[in-house]
Amino acid sequence: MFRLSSVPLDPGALQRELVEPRAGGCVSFEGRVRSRNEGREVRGLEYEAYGELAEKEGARILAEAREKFAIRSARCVHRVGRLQIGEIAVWAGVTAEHRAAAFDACRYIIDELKKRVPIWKKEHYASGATEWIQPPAAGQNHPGPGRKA
Amino acid sequence: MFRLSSVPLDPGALQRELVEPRAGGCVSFEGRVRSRNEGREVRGLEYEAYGELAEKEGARILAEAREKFAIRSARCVHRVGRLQIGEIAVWAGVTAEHRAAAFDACRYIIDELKKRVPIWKKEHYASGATEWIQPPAAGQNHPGPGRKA
Amino acid sequence: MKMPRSQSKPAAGAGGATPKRVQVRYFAQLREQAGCAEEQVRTAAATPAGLYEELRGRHRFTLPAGRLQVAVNDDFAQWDTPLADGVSVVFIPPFAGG
Amino acid sequence: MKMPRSQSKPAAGAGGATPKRVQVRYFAQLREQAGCAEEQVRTAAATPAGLYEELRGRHRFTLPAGRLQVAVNDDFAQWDTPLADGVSVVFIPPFAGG
Repeated sequence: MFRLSSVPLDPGALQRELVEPRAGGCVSFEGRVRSRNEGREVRGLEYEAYGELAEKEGARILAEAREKFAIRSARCVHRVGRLQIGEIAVWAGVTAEHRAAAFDACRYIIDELKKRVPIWKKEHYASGATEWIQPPAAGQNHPGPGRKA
Repeated sequence: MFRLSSVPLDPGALQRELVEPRAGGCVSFEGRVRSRNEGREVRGLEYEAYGELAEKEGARILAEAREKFAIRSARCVHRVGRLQIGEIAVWAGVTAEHRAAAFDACRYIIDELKKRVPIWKKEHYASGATEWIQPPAAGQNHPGPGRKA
Repeated sequence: MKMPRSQSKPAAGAGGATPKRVQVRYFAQLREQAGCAEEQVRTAAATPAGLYEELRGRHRFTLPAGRLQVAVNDDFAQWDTPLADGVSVVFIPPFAGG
Repeated sequence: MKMPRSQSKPAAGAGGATPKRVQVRYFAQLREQAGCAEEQVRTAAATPAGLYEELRGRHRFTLPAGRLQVAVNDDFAQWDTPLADGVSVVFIPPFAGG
């Protein structure tokens, strides 16, 4: 299940919802608002989603993960609205009988989410400036998939 | 930091301890006691650790993870004693500025833990039987690293 | 890709480019540049590509279509999909969520 | 690797195999088979390998040394490390924690 949330996420509660007796391993990813990005001091963020399409595309990604990997369940929640430093922006969790599948699927979900789900991020800087963050242009020499946490 | 715990683990609290303003991504792994293993119905588990060596080797693994991957912090806790179905047996969490390193390091830690840290697991079955679980013998044809969650 | 401006006004029957109403929603920098989150547009554009060029002229959007994706009726679509009357269209600027 | 049983008893001065005291701890199935978690052993064994064979005979351990690892003074050690007086030794049966 994929959803957007305008209220703070509770990773403990999200994870407990995934647990069931036959799932041995659970891998989760939490993305938090960082205090610095590309050398600029960040005060807070604003996430704006194209809700209808984000939810459709998010659901497609979770369905793909269930198809590609031997997992038991997967879910992902993304915040929208204003967020403070340290708040959780995105959470993804996967359970599986065996941990390798859980790691692979969780990573797949978050990687695809960033590429495919229309959610925009506006950074608010200590200077007062703001900026809609764009992904690095294709072909530009950037450090690869680990670039943005 | 690696440690053994004889009391139930609280993943929410463990994860909160890792959070700091510059860590954008946190990947965690939770291994829970499954109700079935290799077709047998499991009632509970008992973990026994060679504490002195387990803590040394666990600390070495975390140090290796910090050296190999661009992470900010890593910790891992393993339960000892009697556990019920669904209880968390092992928890590992890693924070990093970028998520790829967090995924790689978390997986490294849990894979190495299973290979190198002397902690024994005794399964208690519904039938009343018990068994010390052994890893698959080297060279035996088993489904690879994802075999045990 | 750019449609002549004259065709962007309702011009019934002109070469099959019958005018239609489409609902356009804007997000992020496009919303800020348009000054609104949503508008109903009467257009003779045959495709989302034509519609974007028309609206880009009107709202002075800074992003070229090549940096965007487009959704029609809340699903990803091709830029050269025929534009039907009554559809909703969203031009999706580059995103970097999460 | 197997030491003659006669050398497993203290036999001071026999070919330099002076008897020593080592503290042996047992875990998991070795603990159950030994019937104790710890014992002090007087041995003339020159290496952990020799000591294990001696104790395997005494406690009827089912696992061959090839399935085990060994720790001396709480760190992994080689089976052919010389065994010093006063060390602690742990024979580590196969584990599958987590």
